Amino acid sequence: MGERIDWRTGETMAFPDRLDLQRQDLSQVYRPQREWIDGRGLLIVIAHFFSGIGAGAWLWSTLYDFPMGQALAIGCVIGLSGVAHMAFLGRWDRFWRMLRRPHQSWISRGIWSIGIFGLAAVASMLPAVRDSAAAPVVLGLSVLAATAILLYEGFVYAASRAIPFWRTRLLPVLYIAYGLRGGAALLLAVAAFGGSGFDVRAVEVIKLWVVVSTAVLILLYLVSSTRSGGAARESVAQLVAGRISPAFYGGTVLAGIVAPIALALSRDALGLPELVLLGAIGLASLVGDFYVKYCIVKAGVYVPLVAAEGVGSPG
Amino acid sequence: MRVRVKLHGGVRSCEMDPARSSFGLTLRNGGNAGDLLHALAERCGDPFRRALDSTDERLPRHLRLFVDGEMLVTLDQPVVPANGSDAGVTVVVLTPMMGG
Amino acid sequence: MRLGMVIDLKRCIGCYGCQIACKAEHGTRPGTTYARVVKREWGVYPNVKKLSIPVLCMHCAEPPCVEVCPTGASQKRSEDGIVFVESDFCVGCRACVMSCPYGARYFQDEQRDYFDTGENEYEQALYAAHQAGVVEKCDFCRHRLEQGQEPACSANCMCKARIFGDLEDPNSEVSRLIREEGGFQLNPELGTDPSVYYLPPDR
Amino acid sequence: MMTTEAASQVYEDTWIPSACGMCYNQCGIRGHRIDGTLVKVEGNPDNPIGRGRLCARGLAGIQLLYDPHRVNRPLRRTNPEKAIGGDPGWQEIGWDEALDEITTRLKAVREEDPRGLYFAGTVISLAPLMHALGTFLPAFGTPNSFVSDGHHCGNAEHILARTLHASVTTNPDVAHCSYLLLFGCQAGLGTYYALTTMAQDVADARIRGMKVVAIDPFLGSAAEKADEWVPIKPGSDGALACAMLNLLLNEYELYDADYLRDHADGPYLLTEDGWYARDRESGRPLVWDANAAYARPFDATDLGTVALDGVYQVDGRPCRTVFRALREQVAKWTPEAAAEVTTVSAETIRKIAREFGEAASIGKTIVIDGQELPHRAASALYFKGAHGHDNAWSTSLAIELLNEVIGASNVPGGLLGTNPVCFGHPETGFPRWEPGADVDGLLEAGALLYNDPHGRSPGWPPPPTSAELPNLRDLVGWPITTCFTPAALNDHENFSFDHRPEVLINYGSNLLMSAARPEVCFEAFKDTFVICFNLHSDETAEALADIVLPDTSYLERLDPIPNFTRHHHPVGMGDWGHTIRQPMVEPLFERRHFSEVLLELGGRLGITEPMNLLTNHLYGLVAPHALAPDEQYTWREIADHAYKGWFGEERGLDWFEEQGVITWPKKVEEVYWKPFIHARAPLYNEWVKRSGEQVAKIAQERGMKGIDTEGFVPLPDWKPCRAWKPRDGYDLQAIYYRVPWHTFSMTYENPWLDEISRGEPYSYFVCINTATAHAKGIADGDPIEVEGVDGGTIRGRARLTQGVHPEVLAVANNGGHWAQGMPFARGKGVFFNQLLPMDLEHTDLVSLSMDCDARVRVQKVPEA
Repeated sequence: MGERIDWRTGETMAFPDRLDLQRQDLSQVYRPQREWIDGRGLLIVIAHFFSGIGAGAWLWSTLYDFPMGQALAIGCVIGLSGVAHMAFLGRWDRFWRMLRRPHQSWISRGIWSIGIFGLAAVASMLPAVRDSAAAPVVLGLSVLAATAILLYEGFVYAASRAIPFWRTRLLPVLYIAYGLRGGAALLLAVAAFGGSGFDVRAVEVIKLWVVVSTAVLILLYLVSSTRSGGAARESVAQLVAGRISPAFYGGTVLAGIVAPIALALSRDALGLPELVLLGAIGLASLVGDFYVKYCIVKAGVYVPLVAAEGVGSPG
Repeated sequence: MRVRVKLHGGVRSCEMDPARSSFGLTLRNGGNAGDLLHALAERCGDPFRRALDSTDERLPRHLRLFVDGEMLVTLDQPVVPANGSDAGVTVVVLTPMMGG
Repeated sequence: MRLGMVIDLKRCIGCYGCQIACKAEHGTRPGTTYARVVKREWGVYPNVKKLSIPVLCMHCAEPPCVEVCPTGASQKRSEDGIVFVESDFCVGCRACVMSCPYGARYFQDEQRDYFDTGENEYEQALYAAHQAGVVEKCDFCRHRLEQGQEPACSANCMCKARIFGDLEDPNSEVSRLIREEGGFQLNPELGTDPSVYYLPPDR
Repeated sequence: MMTTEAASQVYEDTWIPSACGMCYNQCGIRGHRIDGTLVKVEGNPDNPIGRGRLCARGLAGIQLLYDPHRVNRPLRRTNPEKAIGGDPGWQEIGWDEALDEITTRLKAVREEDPRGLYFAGTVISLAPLMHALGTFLPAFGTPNSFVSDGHHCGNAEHILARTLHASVTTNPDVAHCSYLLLFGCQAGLGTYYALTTMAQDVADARIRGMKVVAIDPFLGSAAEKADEWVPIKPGSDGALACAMLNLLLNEYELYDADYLRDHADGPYLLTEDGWYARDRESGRPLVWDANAAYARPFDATDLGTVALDGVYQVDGRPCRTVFRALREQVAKWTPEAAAEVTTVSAETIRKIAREFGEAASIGKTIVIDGQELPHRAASALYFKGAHGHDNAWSTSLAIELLNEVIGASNVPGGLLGTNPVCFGHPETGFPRWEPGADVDGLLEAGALLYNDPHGRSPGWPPPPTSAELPNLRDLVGWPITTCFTPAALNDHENFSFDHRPEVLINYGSNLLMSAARPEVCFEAFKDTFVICFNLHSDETAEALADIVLPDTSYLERLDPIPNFTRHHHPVGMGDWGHTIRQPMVEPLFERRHFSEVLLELGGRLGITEPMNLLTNHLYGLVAPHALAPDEQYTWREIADHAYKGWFGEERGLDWFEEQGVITWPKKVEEVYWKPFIHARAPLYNEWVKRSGEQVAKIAQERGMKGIDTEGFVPLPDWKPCRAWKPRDGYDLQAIYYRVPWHTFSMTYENPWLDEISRGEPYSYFVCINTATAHAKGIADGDPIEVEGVDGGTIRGRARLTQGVHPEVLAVANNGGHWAQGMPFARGKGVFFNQLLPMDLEHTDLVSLSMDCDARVRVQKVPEA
């Protein structure tokens, strides 16, 4: 326990020291990861959330030719996610060095894809380029880069050999799905709250969002149920019953899944105008999208250094 | 032959006035540590008198007798050079020692 | 040559000498313990077993930390297999911390001191070699190896439980111990092939 | 580490050999100083103590040197009201002002009655402590010195180490041992003497196959490494040892008859009332000459075969041999009787006794360095865990005799005294000491702590004469140290002293926390002018001190003889080593070395002459290196004299400052001396029986109550200690254990060592057996309160573990600080000693050992 007791008076004096938490962790059988979630670590989750929904939004708004959505997507990926990334890095002044290992590091590939997306997306929006012959090429490049952004995020976590809960092919697929769903939800939210010119498409988008959501549900179940091995099971236990369960049930399940469905089912009861309802669904979904990433990252538990039941010599 | 004696250490345990902790004693020529002990016992009483009844031929540990800086170890060790010249004797009454 | 270490769990009494020898040698900040000790307890009274397991960077043959590092700061020396961080390249993204199954990497966030009155004379001298915002780790004491010395932790171990040497030399002491005393690796199934082996405590 | 670029602007880069001071072992260290800053402390490979390796504390010494919370200038108390936990209102003053006031007070005390000066010191800084005890205090003329951590001290073990091993303490010869029995002790596995060397040797021995059995209520570092952990009820180790003696002597017949007959007082005849039967003319103890069929003095010429066992008629009265008396004494301790007391099963007791006896390989010999010696490959060692109770004497005697009956005493494989024989450096033959036989043919130790020119210590044990000294040195003069003084000062009923403590000089010991509950020492010295030589403003200084003087740490001072080359030096073959402790950096701020301050005070008080003479005695200096009586020497000059006196003209202070340590090989006759020195180990302790009667007489004359001489037994037995029986709801016993990274208060203020405890599961918690905790509704981490039946309550958090006896709570020693001057240590760990009263009732009078376990009850308290 990270505090002192003045045994004479019984008064406790906390010595608030994150390191003490880390020291306690190091003595646990199942050590939770904290670097990417606690303190400044939260910024990386925020960054991955915005780049995910941004890339998703870019794909949908390009598909439905919704320039405002596209601008919003660029804002999310380059603006919000970019700033969050920089604020997270220990030495952001050397961020360009992250370009040096694309052949082996997913993070390196990620920054390449964000970089290319940024250029291509902005270029594709420029009137000069939009009308020129290169437009389809630039646009195609931006779509490709956006897909790469959706892809790389999952693999960043899947590449961590120390955290079995993340080490599954399903995770990248889940991140792609949630990116697409987030993108759609973002557009719904935008459409509902003043995004003119997109309202007519809202209905298709909601259908699309429903399809993706069901895929997400299946994936979520698969990711959590098919885990074997101590650390992964511990992660799931913490997720569904442990220290992360409030965020999981509150954010991922309630806001992300139950709320949208409830809103949809009680459409006439609430008597909200069509668009506002869709917007609310979108917003709820966005909250869910953030919390699913938050929970997955927070539930990361390192493989135990020494198995719970003892150290032995194999063979 | 006169011997100048200076008492140090646990002088309080000597049955005499601590202020006069230096005085003269007369010993026979060629007197040894045993004679000095007897003379001190006569003049100062305990702890010297109590030291007399030990059968060991060595001086008890809690009495340190130094003649001109040299420590006396056994009772038969000479205190006074045969030619009768004076000697300075420092006596330290050690308090029971303790260590770590 | 592949430098490695054998830690004899029968000898080690869990005195934390390695943790402090390393800290004193490198002058690391609070919470950063390149070498540390994990204490475990198994069984039910009175059949109870306790064990002290010293851990450090395993200098893996297949280091996941080098693989995930986007800037190339995490490197593995080809001549002796030492895994180290080139601090000037590190951007502090902590991917390596996520991928190291042995908890051997420490991110240096805001620069804390041990005492509330700031750095003392020793700390001023030693902290100069460390940077903020980067990840640090054990490098088998490269600066000592250059002077022909063993790493500080194995040189100091008062139970002689840490033996350092060349794993590729069959008649080195480390190779012999691994062969004859049942040397094993922690979490071998992860495929990182650590260069630190342990000898079983009850043999 | 200094990166290569930083290193290029280095002007000074030196390594300085010295001796550690983070515990009493004084291991060899070397410091790396760059541009005047100490950047590393590590072991010194050239020094046989540690052989280049250190424990965590030794390596963390740098953070003591540069600790910003150190006392750096003399402090004067401005708040006249003294209270435990109170604020002294420190005000910085100069050294001259401080020393002037101290001198006037000491002069007044010396004029009026020198016994008014009291002294307490810590054994961690052994050399300065000896300098005070050996020179300043006797020259001043006061007997009133005590060592506050006597509570942690070996007490009873030191007495038996002297009678049976001619040394201050003991260590097993693990190089030739194959079965090591540890009673409440962690030699080479966690703590204890010569830890950094013993850890290497014990590990080597265990790899070679030596079996270790740890008998301990708590699964500490020794039990963790032991091949077998035998959990035992605290305070009952003596019963287990008696049962093992009974099995070895009366059932398995596993004992070394030749050793007991020739090297011990086994054959001596005892009269019915328990004294040696003595020859009428010579007064020498009698033995039974089987050929002549009558009793003759043990040293008679042409003695026939001597009977080891049996009852014989002497002057018409039946006399038993000591060996027979021992066999009968322990006969009542069947394994079943011991099992009931110790909670160790009879079957385990039988197994251990048999394994111990058989491992001794009685009759076997071994050749070392060309000498054929008896080889007894079994050894039983014990320390505070076993004898930290008020049955300390009989418990220690029982365990010690386990080694004696199988002949495993001061021979290869057995329990060795810590270096009781030294022939000195080959070139100078100095320092030299060795034991011999007294008039009764029994073992008499050579010089122990001091270089006694006699080479031996006659007149020991001193007979009880009176009860006028608060440290009981005149009533119980044989234990090597005591912490009893404050208790005697408080016990007005039993003790009336014709002087009061006017001035107390406290050298570095945290009196309030290291002996017993703080009220004991506070009560005794609250009206005394207290002078503390401290590293930190600790609990004792803040409660009692009028003046605190900034002491140098071991990295800032010169001590010519850090450990007296004896009881902290490793046992067994290897090298002798004599090291220097020299400053790695000049003393920071206004810190000054205690010994130098003593020299200055000696000069101011006019006792330089006796101090010089006693220094000669303490360091065994003879012309031309002896100090001239009336000269005022500096500390460096004294060091130079000492080194040249011991090792010759060319090896003075400058040689040692450069070389750091002088080593020469040990001879086999020094290490395994018993076969070479014909002196009998006294199994029977006639002197204890006689002292018991004399103490009883003195107590009766002075009308002292509470003096219980029932414990003065010449042969081992076991009686329960106060904390043993459950009483109305107080169903548990609390004990303290030691961890390898803490010594006393000083290490709790060290950030690197504190960081260990904060990451380690047990040491800052109260360890409680998991089943016991669940039965009381206590969960892991809950805040709990532990209340002692003799008063005193401690608070902490519970740590549930399977590794502790179900009826025991275990706490790491010396935690729970509250001093303002120790902001790092404040509130960390648990203050165990609050449970311990200090009075005659809780003390084993034979050895002055305190009861270190308390009968308690525990309950959960609401979250603070």
